[in-house]
Amino acid sequence: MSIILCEQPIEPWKELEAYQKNSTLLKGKYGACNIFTGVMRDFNQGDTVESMYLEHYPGMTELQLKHIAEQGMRQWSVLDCLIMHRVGAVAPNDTLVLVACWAVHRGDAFDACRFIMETLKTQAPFWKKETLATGRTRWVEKNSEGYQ
Amino acid sequence: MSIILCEQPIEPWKELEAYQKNSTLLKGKYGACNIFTGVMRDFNQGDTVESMYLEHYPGMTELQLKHIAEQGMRQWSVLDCLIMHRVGAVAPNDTLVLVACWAVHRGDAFDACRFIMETLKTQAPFWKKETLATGRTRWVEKNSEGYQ
Amino acid sequence: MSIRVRYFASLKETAGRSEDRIQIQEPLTAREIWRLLNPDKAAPETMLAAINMEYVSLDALVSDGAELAFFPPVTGG
Amino acid sequence: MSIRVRYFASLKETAGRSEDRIQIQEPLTAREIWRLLNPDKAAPETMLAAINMEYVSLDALVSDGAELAFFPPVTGG
Repeated sequence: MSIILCEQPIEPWKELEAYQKNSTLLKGKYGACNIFTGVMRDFNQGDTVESMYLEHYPGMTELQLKHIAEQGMRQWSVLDCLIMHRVGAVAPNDTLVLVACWAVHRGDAFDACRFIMETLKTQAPFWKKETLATGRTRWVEKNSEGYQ
Repeated sequence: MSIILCEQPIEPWKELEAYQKNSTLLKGKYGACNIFTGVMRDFNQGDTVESMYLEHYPGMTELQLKHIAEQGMRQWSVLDCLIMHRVGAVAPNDTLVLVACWAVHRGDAFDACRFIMETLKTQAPFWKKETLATGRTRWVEKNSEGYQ
Repeated sequence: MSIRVRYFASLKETAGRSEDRIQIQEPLTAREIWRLLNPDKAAPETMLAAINMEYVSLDALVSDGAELAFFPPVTGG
Repeated sequence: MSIRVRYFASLKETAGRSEDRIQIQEPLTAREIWRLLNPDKAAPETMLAAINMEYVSLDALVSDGAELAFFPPVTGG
């Protein structure tokens, strides 16, 4: 299991390739991998967003992500799990988060990845501050329920 | 939307990187991507599996995958969808299937990807024939429910 | 009426061939065509059929020029 | 008792500072400490608290040497 906070852009496909290649745990043993990537859009709540700052709580953020990953891996049969999350200044089209779960069977990979992602959204201490095209800045007050 | 049958090994991360880069549809517009990869294990039903052959029904396989992708994209708000599936001779650790769904919101990406994957498992005409370590061959008779 | 019949995966082995071409005088169902072509082999209970690459019930009538296919439950992914 | 108090995101702006260090004579709850340090600012209804980087209720007692944090609902991912 690996939890990584990144100040530099995340290249999700390169990271996944490297992680899978280096994992001795996985070779021949897993049958399913489910991956989620969350990406910064250039619009939110009807406004054009120019850039964003992702604040976090160093120490607590890593600790809470670890709790979440462990809970997901305990609740389903997950062989390995990778969580990467961007911090600091980000721009539209940047990957903000990557969650990957490897399992023997697909149900566990799907369920664990979704659980980790939903729980991260409500529990991991990150806060988004948007800079709009108008120059105005605002804190995002609440994460969406996932469908709108 | 893209549906691809591959006789050669699938490199899922390279494919995803290229697909996302080339999609004019996606840039800045999507907030979520959910991806599933199914990989050949070196064991099944208690036996060591040496290799496998994936038979399909040329024409019908592509048509049914298209139906499934369209149904998933209609049922949820999906911006783009990629399905790749291996055919022919495969070896353990090979990627057999890749399903990726891009959406504005995460719920749609997760739901559509899982729907497409589950439906593909029961509807897309592919058949697995395993060659065991003992040299014996056997048809896989039924896909698992996803958890065992 | 001319019909192309195809067999896939384990049903290709059951039938001992991958395809038939038959002429019939009147419309028959998929199940009747299996019986006609494989009189000594009961259709497996789980057998699936497609006409022109779309799934159909075994009781569907097969029309002239159609491609009929028989196969076992699918196991892709 | 010595306690480090930290503020994050919009609450850092509400408080007008990112951290306090206080000495208290007897155990207080997280909510009482907010009131003590920010007497003219009502705690937002949605405010969250953590002691030593674990989530706690605002009614949790803060012990000596603890790091107490206040922050708004999280919006990562």
